Amino acid sequence: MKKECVAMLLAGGQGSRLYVLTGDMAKPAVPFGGKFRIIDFPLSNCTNSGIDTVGVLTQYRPLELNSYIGNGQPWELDRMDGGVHILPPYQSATGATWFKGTANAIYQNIGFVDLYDPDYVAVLSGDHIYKMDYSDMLRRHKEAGAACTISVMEVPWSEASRFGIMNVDGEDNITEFAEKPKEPKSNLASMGIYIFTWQKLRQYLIEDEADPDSANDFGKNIIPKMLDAGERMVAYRFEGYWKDVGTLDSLWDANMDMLLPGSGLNLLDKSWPIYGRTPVCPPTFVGPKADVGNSAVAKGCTINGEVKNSVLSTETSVGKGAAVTYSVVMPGAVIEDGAQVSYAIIGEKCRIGRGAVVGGPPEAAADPEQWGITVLGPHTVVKPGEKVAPKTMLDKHHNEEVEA
Amino acid sequence: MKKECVAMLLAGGQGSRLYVLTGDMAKPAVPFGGKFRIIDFPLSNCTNSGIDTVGVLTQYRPLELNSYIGNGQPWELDRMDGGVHILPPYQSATGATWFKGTANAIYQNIGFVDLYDPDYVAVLSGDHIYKMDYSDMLRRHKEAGAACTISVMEVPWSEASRFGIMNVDGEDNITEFAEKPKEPKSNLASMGIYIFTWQKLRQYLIEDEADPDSANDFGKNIIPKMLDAGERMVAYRFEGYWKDVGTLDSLWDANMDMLLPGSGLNLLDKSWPIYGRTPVCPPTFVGPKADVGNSAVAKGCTINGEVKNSVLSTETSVGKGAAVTYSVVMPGAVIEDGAQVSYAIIGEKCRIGRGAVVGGPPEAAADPEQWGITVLGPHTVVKPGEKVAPKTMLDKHHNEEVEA
Amino acid sequence: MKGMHGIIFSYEKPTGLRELTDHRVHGSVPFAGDYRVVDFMLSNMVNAGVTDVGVIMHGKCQSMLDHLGTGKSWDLSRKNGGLTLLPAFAYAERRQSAGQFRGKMEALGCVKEYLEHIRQDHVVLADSDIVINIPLQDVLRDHLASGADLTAVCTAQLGDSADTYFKLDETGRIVDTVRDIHTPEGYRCLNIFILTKELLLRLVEDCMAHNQYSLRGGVLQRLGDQLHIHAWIWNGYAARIDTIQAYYERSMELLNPEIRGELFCPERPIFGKENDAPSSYVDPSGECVNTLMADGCDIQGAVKNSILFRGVQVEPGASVEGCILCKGTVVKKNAIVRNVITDKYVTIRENGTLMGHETYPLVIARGAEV
Amino acid sequence: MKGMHGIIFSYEKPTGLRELTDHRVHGSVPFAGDYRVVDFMLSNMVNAGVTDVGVIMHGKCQSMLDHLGTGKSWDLSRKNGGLTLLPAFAYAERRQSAGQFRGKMEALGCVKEYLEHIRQDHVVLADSDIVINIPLQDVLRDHLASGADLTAVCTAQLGDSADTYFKLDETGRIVDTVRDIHTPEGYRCLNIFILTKELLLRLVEDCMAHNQYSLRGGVLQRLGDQLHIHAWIWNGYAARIDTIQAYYERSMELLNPEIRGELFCPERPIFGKENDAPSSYVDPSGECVNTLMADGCDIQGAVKNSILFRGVQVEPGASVEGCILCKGTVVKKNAIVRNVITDKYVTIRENGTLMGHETYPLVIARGAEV
Repeated sequence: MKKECVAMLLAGGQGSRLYVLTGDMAKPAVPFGGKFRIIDFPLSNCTNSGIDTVGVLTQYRPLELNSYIGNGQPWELDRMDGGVHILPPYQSATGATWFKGTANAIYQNIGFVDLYDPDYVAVLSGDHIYKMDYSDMLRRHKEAGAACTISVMEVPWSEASRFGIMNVDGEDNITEFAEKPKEPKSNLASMGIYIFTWQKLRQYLIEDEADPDSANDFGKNIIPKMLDAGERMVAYRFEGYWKDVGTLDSLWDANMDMLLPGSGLNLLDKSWPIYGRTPVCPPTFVGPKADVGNSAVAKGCTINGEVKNSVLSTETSVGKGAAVTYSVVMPGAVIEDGAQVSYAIIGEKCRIGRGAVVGGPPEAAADPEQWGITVLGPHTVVKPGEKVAPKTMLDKHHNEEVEA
Repeated sequence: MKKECVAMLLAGGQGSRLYVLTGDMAKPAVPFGGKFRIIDFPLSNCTNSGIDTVGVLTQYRPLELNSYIGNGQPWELDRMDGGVHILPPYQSATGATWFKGTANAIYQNIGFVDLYDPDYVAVLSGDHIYKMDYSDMLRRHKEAGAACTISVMEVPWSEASRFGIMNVDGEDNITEFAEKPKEPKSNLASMGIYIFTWQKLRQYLIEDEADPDSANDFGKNIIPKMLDAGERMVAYRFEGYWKDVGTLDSLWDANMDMLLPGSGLNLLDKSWPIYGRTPVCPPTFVGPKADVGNSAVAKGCTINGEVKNSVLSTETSVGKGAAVTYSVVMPGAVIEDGAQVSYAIIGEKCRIGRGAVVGGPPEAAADPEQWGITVLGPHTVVKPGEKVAPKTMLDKHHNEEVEA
Repeated sequence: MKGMHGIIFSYEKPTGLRELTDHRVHGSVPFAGDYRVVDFMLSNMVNAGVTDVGVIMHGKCQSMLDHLGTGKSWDLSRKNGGLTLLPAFAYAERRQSAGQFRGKMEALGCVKEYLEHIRQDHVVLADSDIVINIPLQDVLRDHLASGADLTAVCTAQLGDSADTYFKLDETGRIVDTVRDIHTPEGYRCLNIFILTKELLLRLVEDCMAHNQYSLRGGVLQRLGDQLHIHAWIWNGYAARIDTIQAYYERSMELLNPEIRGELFCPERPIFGKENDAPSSYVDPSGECVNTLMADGCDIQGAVKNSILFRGVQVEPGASVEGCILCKGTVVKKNAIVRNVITDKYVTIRENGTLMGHETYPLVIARGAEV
Repeated sequence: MKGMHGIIFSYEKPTGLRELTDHRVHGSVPFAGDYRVVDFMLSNMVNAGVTDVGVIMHGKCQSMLDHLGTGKSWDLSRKNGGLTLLPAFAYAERRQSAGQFRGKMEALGCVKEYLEHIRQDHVVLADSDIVINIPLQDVLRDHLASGADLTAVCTAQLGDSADTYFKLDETGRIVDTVRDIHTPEGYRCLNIFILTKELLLRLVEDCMAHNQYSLRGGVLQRLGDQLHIHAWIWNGYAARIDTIQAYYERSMELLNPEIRGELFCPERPIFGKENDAPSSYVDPSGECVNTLMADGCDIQGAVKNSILFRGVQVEPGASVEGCILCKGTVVKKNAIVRNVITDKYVTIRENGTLMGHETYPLVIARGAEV
């Protein structure tokens, strides 16, 4: 039953900033890259890193996440001992308690972690796109004899003030943590990925919970407290692709990065496979008049029009004379004949009517400041010939405009 | 995706009346009959009745239940489409909502049921011991064209006033429902097992939820409202063993019934198997000096003493010269040499020290009114030579006495 | 009526599939970009509510075994029932036939104990090497309605003279079963049969007792008078994959949306083995038209009128036309490939040219580098 | 070091197990009340962290196939890796040996492609018919520490002259491998070997090239000088089940708590196939002593010094002593059974008497009614 390292995946947040796309769905269940969902990344990272016990902390509508993750089989996390477990909040004898902050979510599940009596716990975020070998980070943690290891990456100095910045000494020991510093002393940004020695973390979680003034958050409370207490905390430098896809723009960006050779996000790379649950559907058919370029296409699509610089998810279709450019099309969406979709995210099972125009390129915008990507929530229907301007968001239920 | 009938299993209640045994554990996870847990009965009934989609409604500590039910494989409920799903409460956009009553629990999961677009929904309780073919009840429901079918059984007239009583006409249409009537007009007691036509139930659930005065309970609100509205409601007569094991006494009774030929609860009956998840352990060893009689013994036990009229769960041991009579011993408990256990429920992983005496027979009680079974919570340690009187309850953590 | 049990026959037969059956039986030949042939019959059964399927294994079964795995992909990984592998000829003393598969009745005789434990009332027998999407529950319903002892699925689309043909009377009853006739006529047998478990057991015993190995000879012909054998006529798509020519034509037909729509109708999905390939990528310089393409492909060259299995790579400057490229095929830079079938993990070298003809496509064996 | 891969050999061999191997290979013989023999080696591997196991199937493999199922019981039901069935001799053209299993190296040669795809660095080879609970991770650790090419597990407990024996030098290196010696001496080979994947592939190729079929002859003896072959000595419980006498004695030994404690040590659990039997029931009139008893038994008569598998029924007045009763055996009223081994689903009739002797126990074949 004992495990060396257990992963706790913070999938809690309803994607408030992704709201138009997620509705009631938990953010990590949002489709990504044509075939995957965001949560496939951290789960696959766990599997590939040899971590076979994962707790997924959620409180918003676990149903979709539950049925997506199921018994964990796609990620080889259907284990007799360990495996993946969804951990919703529960009612204790003393009453209902929702997770307060990220640290509180782990605190409430100390019992789960203790079941496996791990030496270390990896705390991961459910909405990052990256491929990372946690076993390498764990080795760094063990070699340093650290209480906490934080994964960091170098960001351009000019952007450092937008991140949580770690100041380190010559051996990459963390000496200071500054949340969005005006004058950053380092360009090492925290990626929100932590490995803790469990007995240390356990103690800090209990202390933190007892502190009524704490927001019970890793970044705001636990990490600063550990630093103050002089715990050994080290930085683990990560090189490679990493992106927080917590906003619609960053979600679109990350999809586009996937198409960009050299972005570091190469899904065809077989050395670090990403696993996912895919629907049953036949291969994609690219029609005689189709014109596909620089695009990722999942199974079950029918393409008879133009698809350029775009990501088509499973079972989407693009009609004759239709054009999809610089867009992300989510599963089951239908782009009818002659429709034009550009710089847009089209939610699951949307229908874009014949000749409709959704979104538009920045070049064509009257006021470039007011330009942005267009987002349609799931099941949105755009009528034939209708125009949906750039930066518009259409809500899934009522097809009303929601200001971004 | 469409299913004819989906089962919703109300496993919500923390076993308050079983508290000493359950602690934080959901009641349906309490062991029963040596090898099973209570929830194995309704789940196996579903499987054997051809219902392959089951929602388990819980709000107290889903962790044990989650890890026990897992992917549903022991009950063949690990299906690509359907299967068993734990449904804890979730936080909606408008805030957290715990299940209020039994009807509210289903109301909150209308979305789950709608996923399968069923014609019928079976509403089951998680803490009944019985073997029942729901497909037979469903046939009755369909033939009668009912909105609701309630499973009933004849109880002795003298006890009828302790039950919810259904008054029926000559064709077993329910004409009236009386909760614990002083002067019962019938001896047909509701077993708390319902089949509803889903579209009807759905409508009543929504109406009931809108009623601020409702307790959102099936027995108190939904059934009376449907009767008042003149819906067609029929009784389904069940013959066979059925017991609500919501109290410690009834739990003990049901275990004893299992040992009683002719009680109707015959676990060796192969025509209606009960499935469960069992730990990995070798066969039981019955030692050269053991004396076992009228007892059920699960795998992994070592018996060197006397075991009479008792139920030994997996991996328990009974030492030399020890005697266990009229008792239920839960998994992993150890009865050391010379200890005497009678008329008791011994919780999981208890240790009864050498020569200790736990419980006693009613004959020996000074005041028979004050006699009762003795219950030890999980992990309780009784010191060598210690005596635990009849009707005592020892709490799991602190070994303090808790009055029944 | 307690449902239907499935039996699928997977065996080595005289093959016109050349290199494609070097390492496998007909049923595990890759087809339609993302499937093995056996997936179709397995899916038919699963879609008709069949929960228990026995697969009679014979010959080069490693590839079939690996493909079937635990049966999870077809929801047939069950505690009770589910997928059962039946190595009918594994017992040395039963190898009188020196490893040849002499007929279905002999094979069933070898697994008689399994048949006796079937939990369902009816059994559907089918070959593993037919590509079809057929509503087997309708066949069962009509079987029950007709009161027949045995129902055989057949088609009015004639095949070649080696096929089995039925002559029907006006009620749809099969009155004669013939084979090796010079000019095919009547209805062609599709080797899908429904009967009760009880009759199946009786027939197996009777055939064993009379040294009858084959279902056609031992049952359809020998007992055609005594049994009421009914025809169920299916005029939809049904492809038996037994020659390279048929394999190529039947594959290319799938580029026709109507045929594809029939074979992959949404109400009866075809379940293939799950995989972890990411989406396919088509490069800006890639040109990909009139092509069926599975996951994980990387298309940087030109592809036309082709079927690409999972993980195919077409490098820049390469040109692929009229080809079927199985899993992991790599077409290197500037190679030109026309009317070629590549088995798994074939590499076509840089600047290479491989030209088959529509009527005689080239087949490249698994793992070859040409 | 990327872990260890398991290969288990399950094959038909000349048998002293009489009726117990009528329908199965040695590895799937029921043992210890709730297991098949192969469960022990599978559990050893799983307990040592092995995630991928290939089982070489040969001969009467239906029972083994049914038992292994999806591998779920051993946590070997995986998308990648897990349990793989290897019907090494399924290819007709490889049946030069007419169905006989001539040696492990030949068998491995038939599945060379599988071996090439092994994901781990090391491979443990073992027979399916040995009952042992051995820490294979320790064997691997010592293999690495010794720098040996090949490590062979052996025991100082001598067996009979047909066994293979090693002669060791003072460093533990095996300097000679012998067989068919008149007086056994040295260390008896337990047929468990660890080596690198790379060396295994090399040895398989070398043996194929030199017409060597067996591991003993082709590797241990022929290459004993060139390879550093190291012994790992295990003096714990290890039972090979190859004769009825051994089967009976090794079973009865399990009534000894020490031996049972060694074989079923909690730190290395033995995984058997899960089942849905309820608890066993012992009637007030039943008397059950010194007996190992699985689930689902119904004991109404007297049982002494016996091993009862799942679902055994002993009716009132019956008396069972010194017996091994396999799954579903029914001993009817007033029957008397002594020193009898019943295979699955045997029925002993009312008032019947069956007496074997400790040194020659009676064996009743599966399903018999006596």
